[in-house]
Amino acid sequence: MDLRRFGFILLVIIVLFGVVVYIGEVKVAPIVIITSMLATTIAVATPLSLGALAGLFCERSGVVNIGIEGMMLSSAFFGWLGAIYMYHVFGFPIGVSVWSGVFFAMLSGMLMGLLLAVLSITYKVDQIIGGTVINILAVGLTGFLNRQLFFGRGSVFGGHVPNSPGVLPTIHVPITEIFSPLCGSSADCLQVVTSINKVFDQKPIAISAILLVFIAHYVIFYTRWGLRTRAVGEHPKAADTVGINVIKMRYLSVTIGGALAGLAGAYFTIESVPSFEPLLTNGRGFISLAALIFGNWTPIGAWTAALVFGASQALNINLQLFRDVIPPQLAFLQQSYVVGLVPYILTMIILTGIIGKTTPPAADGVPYEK
Amino acid sequence: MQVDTTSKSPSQGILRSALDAILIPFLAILTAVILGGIIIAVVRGNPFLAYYGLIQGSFGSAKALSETAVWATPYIFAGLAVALAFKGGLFNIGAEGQLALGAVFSALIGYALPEWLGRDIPLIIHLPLTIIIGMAAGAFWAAIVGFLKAYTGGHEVINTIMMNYIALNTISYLLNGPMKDRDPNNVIARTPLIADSARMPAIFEGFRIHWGFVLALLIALLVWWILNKTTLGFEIRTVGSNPDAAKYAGINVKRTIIITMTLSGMLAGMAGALEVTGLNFRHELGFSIGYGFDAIAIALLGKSHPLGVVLASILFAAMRNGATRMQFLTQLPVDLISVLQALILLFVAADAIIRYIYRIKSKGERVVLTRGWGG
Amino acid sequence: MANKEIVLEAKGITKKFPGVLANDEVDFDLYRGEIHALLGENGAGKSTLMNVLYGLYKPDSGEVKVEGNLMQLDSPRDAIHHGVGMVHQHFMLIPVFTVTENIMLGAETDHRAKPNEMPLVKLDRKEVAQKVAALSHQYGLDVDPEATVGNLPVGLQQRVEIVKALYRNAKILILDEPTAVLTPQEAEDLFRIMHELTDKGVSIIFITHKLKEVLKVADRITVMRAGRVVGTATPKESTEQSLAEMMVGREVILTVQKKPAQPTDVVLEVNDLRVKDVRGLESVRGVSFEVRAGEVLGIAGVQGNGQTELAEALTGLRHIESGHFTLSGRDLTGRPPRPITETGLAHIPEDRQRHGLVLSYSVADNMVLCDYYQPRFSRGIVIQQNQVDANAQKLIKEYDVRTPSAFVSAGKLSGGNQQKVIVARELSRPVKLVIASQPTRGLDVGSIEYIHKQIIAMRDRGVAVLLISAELDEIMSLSDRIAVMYRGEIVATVDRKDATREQLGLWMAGAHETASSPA
Amino acid sequence: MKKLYTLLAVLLVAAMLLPACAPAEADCSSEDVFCVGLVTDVGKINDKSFNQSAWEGVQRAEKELGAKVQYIETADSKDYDKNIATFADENYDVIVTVGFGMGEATVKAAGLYPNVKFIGVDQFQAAETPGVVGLNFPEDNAGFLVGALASMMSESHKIGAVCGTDAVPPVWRFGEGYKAGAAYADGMMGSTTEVFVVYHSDVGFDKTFTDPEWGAATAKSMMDQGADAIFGCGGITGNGAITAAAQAGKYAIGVDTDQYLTLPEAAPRMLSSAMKLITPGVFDLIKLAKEGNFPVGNYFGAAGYAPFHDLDSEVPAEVKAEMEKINAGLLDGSIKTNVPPVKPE
Repeated sequence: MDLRRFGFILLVIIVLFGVVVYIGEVKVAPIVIITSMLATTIAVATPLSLGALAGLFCERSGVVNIGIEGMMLSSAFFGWLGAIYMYHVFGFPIGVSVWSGVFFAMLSGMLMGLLLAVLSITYKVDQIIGGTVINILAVGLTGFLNRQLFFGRGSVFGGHVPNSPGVLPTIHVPITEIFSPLCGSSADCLQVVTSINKVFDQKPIAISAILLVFIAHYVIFYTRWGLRTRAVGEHPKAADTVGINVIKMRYLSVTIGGALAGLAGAYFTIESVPSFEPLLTNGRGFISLAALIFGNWTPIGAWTAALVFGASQALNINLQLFRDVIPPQLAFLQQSYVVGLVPYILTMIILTGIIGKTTPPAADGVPYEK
Repeated sequence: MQVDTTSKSPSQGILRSALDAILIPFLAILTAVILGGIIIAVVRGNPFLAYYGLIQGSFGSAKALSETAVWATPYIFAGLAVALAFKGGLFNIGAEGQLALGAVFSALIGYALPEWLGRDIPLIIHLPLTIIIGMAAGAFWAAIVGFLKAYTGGHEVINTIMMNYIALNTISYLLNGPMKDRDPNNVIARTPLIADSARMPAIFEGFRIHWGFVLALLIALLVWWILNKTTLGFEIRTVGSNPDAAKYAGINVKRTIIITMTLSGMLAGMAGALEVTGLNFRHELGFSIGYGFDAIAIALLGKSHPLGVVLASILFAAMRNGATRMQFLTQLPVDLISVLQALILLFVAADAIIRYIYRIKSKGERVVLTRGWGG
Repeated sequence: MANKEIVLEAKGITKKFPGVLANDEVDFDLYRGEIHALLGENGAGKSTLMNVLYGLYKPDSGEVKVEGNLMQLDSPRDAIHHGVGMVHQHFMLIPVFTVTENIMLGAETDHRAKPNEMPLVKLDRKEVAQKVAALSHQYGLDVDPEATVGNLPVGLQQRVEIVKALYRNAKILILDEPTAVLTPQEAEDLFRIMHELTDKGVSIIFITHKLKEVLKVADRITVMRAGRVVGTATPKESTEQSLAEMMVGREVILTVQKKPAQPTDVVLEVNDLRVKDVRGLESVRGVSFEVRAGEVLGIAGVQGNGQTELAEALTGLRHIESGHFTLSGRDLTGRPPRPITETGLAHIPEDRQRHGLVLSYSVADNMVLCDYYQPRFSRGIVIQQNQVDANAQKLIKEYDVRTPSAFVSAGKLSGGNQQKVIVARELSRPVKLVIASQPTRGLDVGSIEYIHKQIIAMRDRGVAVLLISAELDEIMSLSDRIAVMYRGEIVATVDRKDATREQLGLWMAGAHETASSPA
Repeated sequence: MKKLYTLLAVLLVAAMLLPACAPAEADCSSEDVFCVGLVTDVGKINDKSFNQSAWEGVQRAEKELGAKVQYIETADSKDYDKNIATFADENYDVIVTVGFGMGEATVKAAGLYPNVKFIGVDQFQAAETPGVVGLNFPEDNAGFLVGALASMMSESHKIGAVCGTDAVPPVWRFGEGYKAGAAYADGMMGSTTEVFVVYHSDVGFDKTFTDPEWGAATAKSMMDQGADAIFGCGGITGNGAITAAAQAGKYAIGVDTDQYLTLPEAAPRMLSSAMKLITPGVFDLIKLAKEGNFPVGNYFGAAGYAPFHDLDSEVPAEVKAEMEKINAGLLDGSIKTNVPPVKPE
């Protein structure tokens, strides 16, 4: 991605952090604020960047995907459901159930992706419409099943939601253990170390999200498969004439995209919180779509964009924590509504092309007719 | 999703063209209903009782009919908004925000204007004004997106989504702050009630159906007329089907895009305004959630044809309205309605599936509604 | 030099498309090391046959043998596997990729000991780049492996396509209308390369509709018409006239009869016009000329020398950087299309489907595309559909547009009839100037003749005509004066009678020698 | 094919009209059939929060009073009237409407259906309406209790609360009560506890109660800044915070019901819950209705704190004693939370 955009995004994040540090330092040590904001940013960015990657694979192969939201929602539900079944009905141990939950989430994501593929590639349905169908379907299906399976007369689990096997464990990075001796007795130093440690202690999906960003970057730009995928998204006919099966490539990419959206869904119900609620994705699928465009259809770009969204939510939360110490000249910041607008307005600015033009794959959204 | 935009000869009037568009949607609905029935049966519900409830609850009594009309009113406007944009080659996902904003501002004029002027205003002036302001608000919100599309190429889908969030945030702020109902007993984020002079008269006493419904039908006719009989409509459709040809033909494409988006937003805003002036007499957070998205489904189901939109709106309204009765009889969750709607939409969008099931030949010149991100 | 060893043989190829029989029992064969020209007018089925040979279309019946063994026809992969390579008329290159990436695409690992392993194998661009460099050197085509294709001139892009085929060890090369985008000189260059290839044992199928070229380079000539093979001949035993007749199936008049022009006062005056193209490069550089009522000014030149931009600028479709032009006295520089049209411009656009028509609209609506708002068709903002339809009925008769009715959508018509719809719409208006860009591209001979007649008719009615065409024959046969465009400049303007094909060719190739232009 | 689908259509319609002639079961209009209907606010019946608790109260009436019970979920606020009417028209004897949002609709319905008894959960009755009783709770007391508990149990002397939108008074009272309680405990213990209270106030009111991911993120950032006890107040959003706290091994504090039971995944670290006893409240009122001495105006249900369950051993005896005292003090009024019923502008 071009440096101009990268610099801009970096600047935004720094500003957002700066504001909070400026306000909060009277109460909490800057290092604590920064690290805690970093932690929040990474957490919030996880589903967003995964969702953006989902979109990336679809759109690089020439299929617009605004169904990410629906894919996330349904896989959040089915992953959670799968975990519960494994645990309660089939009596697997907790660990197994949880991980198989992740598997089920990705599986249902793939199925949703497959649906989009069938609609947009085989039936050549307008791709944006196809996505809309998926979004509506997901809302209905999850809400319906969630109620019908767990509540009221004749429900599978006799009218109450069974205890889900829980969430994925945090992977502890022993920074404190290693560095705290160096601190000796200095409390500040110890604080620094522990709070830094907090940033590094992440859960599997959060970590894999970051890894996947770079893996995706490598795959898309440095491998045969990536070259072909991009070719299919740029000029399918040309790809066809060198013997690349356009339809197959697109099906593959869209399904992989679905799987990634599924992983994003798993984050909600299997990593973050072990319960499902209707509509819990709350429009994050659309935000990740914005992040994708924001990042100009590149994995790293989309990821940094996701970080911006994360940072501005961290800002929003922290401003409320420090509500009582917001200086009068910044009073407007007390309106969380105002702060909440930041990412949306940023996205629109990006779309105007002021900060570098965003160029989608040439054949994005165009069904391939032989 | 594809739509037949072959322009009609005089011999084919509004009805004829509507009939052409109606077969596939009918079969789509039929198929969806059957599939939905299977789903209900699978979760040990009684599909027949459920559908019976739906129908009884939506058409079974005068009251039911009135309620269906109440539901249909905003649907028709919002559906027309999306459909009009489709005709102009634009995908307005922002009806949601435009509608809410329209509601807020017509509410503002509804309750605040008399205070500002310090005197009552005759209904003949106040009511129209209230509605117009609501339309203006929606129009303005959409016009921004149209402008960005025309002059920067920023894609309307993302921009309208962003504008939705901005609208919802702004409204949350207004209803919790400056515009909040000051009544000591009020605990809700909502505006005060609007003055009587800003309220739409009821058609029949004791029923909630209001003149907004009739207005909706008239507006649908108007939209059809504009699209198919006027130079403006010709321009909108031309830009929608082939922008390059439109430019070649001397049509001001940028202007047309902005006009289309503005009209679309105006219709959405009107939906909001009528919810306030005809039904709720105030705006409250949480009113009108999700109408914008239903509107997309409605526009598609109606094949972006104004008459089709009206029929689709009534269908969706009936489903939403009948849901209460269905719940009461079967205790099936409301979400079933969303499932049905999604299935219907699915089959309408992928009409190839329907054509396959019922062995129908494809016919008619077709154009794609939206064009990727290129804009 | 062509020994009689058959390398490729197609038998009884039949391919139907909805409503069209594109190939009907076609037989075709190719000897090793020969250049076999496939001649025929547009829609004769040449490209279909080639797409079959290349595995893009599956024939309804018939078989293809390469070096004696039967070839699967499911995908280009099969063709490539059998050593068949194709250079398409519209290049199959990805603009944002580099030359190397384009060439290796689909054959990324073929240079390896064991190709086609894991799909996630890393690309080694370096190695391929070296191989590409070697190849292009070996056949005397110099292409830079690192360059981004989008920035290369068409001539070079074509070579990339050739290298792409050679990289896949093509023994049989199909060139589809390769000279359409080249100057006579570039064409010469291509012919040289073709011969180098044949010397090295490559066999070439050379598709074209240009008679002169065929006679020049081909060893054998097969002529197709309406999906059938009409016959095969050698250059010695045939003449332009004979080939033309085989192509069309009747005697054709290769020249248009017309009276000498009586130019009167100036209608279009262009002054030092400068225009940028899509990529922001200046593609029209200070062009000045004038067109008088009752004359045809032909603008000759190879595609991509600024003619398109010039036409778009004069019709208000493209922004003008500097300079100005006047239409019958009115300065219309930088005005949008409508006022220009209203001043009396008729524009037959280069890309009829993109600019000229709304394919989903009925013929009737397309016939009022530019003046639907005029009082003739609209009362206030209300369109008078009956007027529109009446107008359509009238024009359909007048310009004999072959269409089932005025209400079928334009997309359903043949290319020739689509063009007739445009011509009818444009010329039926009261006009002072006609700008016709590539008016006959891709049309059958019948329509070509018809449109030529119409243009001359307009001229004789005292209308000024600006004809832009890449077909030198068309320019020669229609124009009264000829201006040659090269690299965005008019390098010469001559009277038709003083113009020779050779001289024009030189100018088109940029051989500077400013000719005097009699006003 | 025309035949095919016309046939299908006919079959379908016929099938749908069948139940029309089916005999209707127990008729609520008759004296001896006691019918109770519940209408939810915009929200799900199984929200693990107030809708669900109210419904459980109704179900208890089914068991113990042999009532015929039914519920209707409201999908859109414009259906309030209709949904209530659906029960009223079927001559239901008692209709429970859940949530402050339905207050006006309930009062209106009472006018139209004089012989139906209405129970409005979380609906404060400014003026008395015959046939309507508002079931309210001193949420501030509940909040006060857990606030005090949290500050007494906190080692870092930093505690947090993650709530739904403060536009909803009960939520706001929980939050403010929590602060007050912590302050009160500090007063006694001579400690100074920092209290973070965050309300979810962005994007669309409906979302603020159903955003567990946001709740979790907020709770985490509080804990990152040292908070070691998190009070999740505000439906599903709160649940997110509670489970997040439990995951992190901090003290989790539930709301409305004893969430030790409704949020098993957080049970091991569930210190207590700020309870508003909706279920018994609803049941009691239904019972009163059946017995024919149905009150009017406002009826205050009990608020309190849930048992410590698994963490009982961790809670020192003196803390338990203090909690008893405070609870008593709140009940007899000797301790005041000084939280106004509605957020001042």
